[in-house]
Amino acid sequence: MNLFAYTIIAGVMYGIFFGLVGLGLNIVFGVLKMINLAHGDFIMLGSFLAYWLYTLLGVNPLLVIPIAVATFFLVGFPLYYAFVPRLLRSKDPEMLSFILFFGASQVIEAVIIFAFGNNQRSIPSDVFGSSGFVIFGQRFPIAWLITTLVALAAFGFVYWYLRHTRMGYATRAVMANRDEAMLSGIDVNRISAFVFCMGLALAAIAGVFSFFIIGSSSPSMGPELTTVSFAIIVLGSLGNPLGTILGGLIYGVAVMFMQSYFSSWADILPYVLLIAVMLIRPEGLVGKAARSA
Amino acid sequence: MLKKIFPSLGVVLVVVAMFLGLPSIYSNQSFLFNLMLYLALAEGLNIIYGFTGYLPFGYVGFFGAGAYGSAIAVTLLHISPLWGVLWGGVAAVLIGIILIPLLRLSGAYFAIANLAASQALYYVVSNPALEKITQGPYGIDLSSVYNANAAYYALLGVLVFAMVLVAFIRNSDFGLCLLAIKEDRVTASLAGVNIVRARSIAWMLSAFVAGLCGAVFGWYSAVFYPSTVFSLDVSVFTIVFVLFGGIGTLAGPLAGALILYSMYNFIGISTPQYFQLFYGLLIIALVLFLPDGIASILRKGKVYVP
Amino acid sequence: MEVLLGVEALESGYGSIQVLWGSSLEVASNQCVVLLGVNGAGKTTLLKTIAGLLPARKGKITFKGADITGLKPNSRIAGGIGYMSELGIFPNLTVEENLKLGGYFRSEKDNRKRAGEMYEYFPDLRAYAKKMGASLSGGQRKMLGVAKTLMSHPGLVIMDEPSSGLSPKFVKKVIEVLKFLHEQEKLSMLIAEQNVSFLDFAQKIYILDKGRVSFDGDVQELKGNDTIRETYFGISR
Amino acid sequence: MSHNGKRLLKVEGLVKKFGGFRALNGVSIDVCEKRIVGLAGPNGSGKTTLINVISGVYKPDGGSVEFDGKSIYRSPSHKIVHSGVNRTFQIPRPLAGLTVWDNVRLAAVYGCCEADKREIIRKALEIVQLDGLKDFISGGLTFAQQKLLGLATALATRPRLLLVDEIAAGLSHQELDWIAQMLLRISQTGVAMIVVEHHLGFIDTLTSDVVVMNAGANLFRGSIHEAAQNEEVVEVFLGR
Repeated sequence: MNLFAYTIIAGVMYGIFFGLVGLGLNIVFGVLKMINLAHGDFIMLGSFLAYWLYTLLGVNPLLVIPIAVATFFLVGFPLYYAFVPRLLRSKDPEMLSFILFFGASQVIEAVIIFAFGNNQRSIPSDVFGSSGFVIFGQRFPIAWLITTLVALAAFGFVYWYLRHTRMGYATRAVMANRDEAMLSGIDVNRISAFVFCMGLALAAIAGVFSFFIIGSSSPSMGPELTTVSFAIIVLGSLGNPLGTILGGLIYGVAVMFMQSYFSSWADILPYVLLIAVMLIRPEGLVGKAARSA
Repeated sequence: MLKKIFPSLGVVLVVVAMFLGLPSIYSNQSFLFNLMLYLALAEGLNIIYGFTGYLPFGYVGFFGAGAYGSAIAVTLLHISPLWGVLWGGVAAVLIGIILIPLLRLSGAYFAIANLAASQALYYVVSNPALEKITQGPYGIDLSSVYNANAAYYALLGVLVFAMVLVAFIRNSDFGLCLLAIKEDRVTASLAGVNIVRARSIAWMLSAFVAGLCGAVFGWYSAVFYPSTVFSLDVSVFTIVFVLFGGIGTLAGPLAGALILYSMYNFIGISTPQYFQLFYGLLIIALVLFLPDGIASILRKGKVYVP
Repeated sequence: MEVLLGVEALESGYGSIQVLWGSSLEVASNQCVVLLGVNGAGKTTLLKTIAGLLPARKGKITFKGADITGLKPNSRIAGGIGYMSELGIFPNLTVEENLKLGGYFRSEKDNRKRAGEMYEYFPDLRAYAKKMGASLSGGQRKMLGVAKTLMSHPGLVIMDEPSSGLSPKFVKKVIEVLKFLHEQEKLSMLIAEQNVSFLDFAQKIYILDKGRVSFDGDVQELKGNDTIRETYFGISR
Repeated sequence: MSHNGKRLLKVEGLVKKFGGFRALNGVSIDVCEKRIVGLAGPNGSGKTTLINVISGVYKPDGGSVEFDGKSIYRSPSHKIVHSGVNRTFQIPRPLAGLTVWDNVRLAAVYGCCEADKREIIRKALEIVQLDGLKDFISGGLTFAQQKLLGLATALATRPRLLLVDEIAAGLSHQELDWIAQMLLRISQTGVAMIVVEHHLGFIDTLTSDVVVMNAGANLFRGSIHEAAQNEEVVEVFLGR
């Protein structure tokens, strides 16, 4: 019974973090209808930013959040304007952007290996203190709690942004129908650029805290994180950012169960989940329509 | 019609002559073997991506299935390695049949689902729980049947098969029907084309070629691990070669693989990241400036590309 | 009469397909203009090019005397062009949110007042304020589309087939509403239609045929012109 | 209503929903061998949706479709084509990267069982007078030529029933006459047709048997001249 309780609670926390992992991918998809295949690499970049700031200057990961957001907005805007408007005008934006972001993911991975070497890196999990905390008789490291809170705060922020800000309204309009949004007088390109950067920044935040949940970070972890993120947002429903948390929870609890009871088959889970959902319910668990041939 | 078959035939003959003649001039057989391997894989991927537009990110799954299919046949059923190659192709086709439902997905969704499928296959094969059959993560040892020269010529046979297949598709009604499906499914089906059947056939042919390649690769390597034959790099390299050369032609993927793999080998092998960086930038540049590959430059000059 | 919108020798299209081949038209202040044409004649392309959704390949678009040919769509909308597409609304957002987006670049206070006026014009919408656009009936959706477009106090309203998908009864109602608004708000309108019921309400009519304007004049001239009558209504008596 | 010859197509109570919207709401229509039926109605009345459902492009949600005594309800398009039904598109959709000849070749190879494919292709192109353009890339044709190519591809599958969707839209007066003559010639070779047109005058030159649809259902069936007198029909067309 102890193992069961541990599995559920750990699964929920794990799942909330993985919701954050998928969140950035989903808002970018919602606005641009493009799959950022370099999403996992941006998570990796976030983790290396945190690692670098921690080992060199001893910066606390919580303080890395504002630095990461600022950095990724600075990087994101030129990236957006260099590639995306051109892709949107091309004859097959969906496929071409997919391939282009794949190229970007290769470039990012190579550059980070040049800079840091192809090794696993980590930040000690007692950076927030070595005390633990107890839920329902189960003890967890404090770093888990902080990560979970950060992820929940990120979801709260996205909810507030979409529901209660002027730009958030505009963002939802662009998600609903790009042309119609343009005809309402919305500067669709500016909104898209902003949301694209927000997606990258959210990925980076997930990266900053990835050490405490995944354990370590390596330059080549990008593609796997992208696939997992994609599985999560398909589970939650593509293009519905807030649905991502549901996808994350299902994924988290399922992974913990597999690790507790069928550990040798746990690795295969995200892939099987992804394929199953795409074939059985491509519109996701709470969504409406997705593309199929 | 005949006018168009001759250039294709010429291309096939040149490639065959090249790989028959080169070993006596250039002694690095392993380079020639790998080059041939990517030429064949590029043509195999071309069948599904070039003619139907489905981008198989998990193409390596068939490669790995071929390597393991033949290795298991050779080690457990004691079949000769040459027949084992055929078993590898069959194993890949079986995986292909299981994955046929994925063809219902379009564009990027198909690509990601296929990637996931290849990863899932990797985790199944490398699972210690299946050690009795696949040796799990510990890899397979085929050194008892190792014969580098035989494997080299077997691969040449596979390459010829792949090229002839592509040349045939390109010049046949079946190729026309695949191109039609790629361009407009509705129009194609109103021309009487059974879309599900046609794309499934292309999918299985493409899988078969990759399976044969994987099988010969396993034979030539003598010892291999799941992480080698299911490495995402195999998909990535093949896709880059095909994109660079130009999809839907016989010569494009050959040229792409020949140029880029040679470059990779002569510059890149000591520090693969240089090449990863180079490929990444190349992909971005291709998408932005030359989405139809180098073959499209020739085509603009009104040159027929076989 | 003062020219509000001027379109001169406009050429436009999608990718390699050119749809408009030098179309010209004018809308004067306080005038209702109907652009008639069958499916595929290029009506939507013309309207989209005026709104800036498609770039003009050749020709010139002026609004209130200023050249707007190169402006981004949002600047044109903010400059006083209201546009109601065939879809007209965001089905996945609530009625209230639709209205708010209609006045996106105006102040919150202004929007609240204007939304109040819209609820006066269309009492049905008030009851559905918190409901999704998709839950409205076809006729109500068109009303919401009109209200959403009017939120920004446009000087000119462009509408793409306001009758589409409506039964004759509702088409009649839409026309009544537009007539009323035309008088009430001194609106200028450019309406693309295939439905001939809109003719009587137009002060000027253009017919678009294969991307070119093949006729311009008023209703009397149109009715007196036999070829056009036959080509566009089919039955000659 | 004239019923000469064997009933080829029988559609009853057909329903097609898009979300909550019933684009077809119980429409019925039948066509006898070698006859032409005109299908008219205002925009959005469901004419094109009906063509799309009969030809298998959309899957229906209720009712029945029988062709030559066999049900083709929810059959895939290629099977419907093989059974002898084909259609043209209002907005033509040729395989834009392929030549005119290859467009028709695809249909001749996959859509019909006769042996002499070249002859079928040649004849189809001759009927629509595109034989001079056979080596052109079809994406470069004009709108009107692409419509004719669509007709040629449909003919190359040797249909017994042809569904013609607004082929006249956007054509000039002379072109209209020419197309009408062409359709009549095709009909004389034994092909039955449903001709969808917004434009009643065009239908008038082809047949006197017309079905008028409104809001996804039947409104009227009879001769064109009766239709022009019928108050309901006049109302949906011209408004009141």
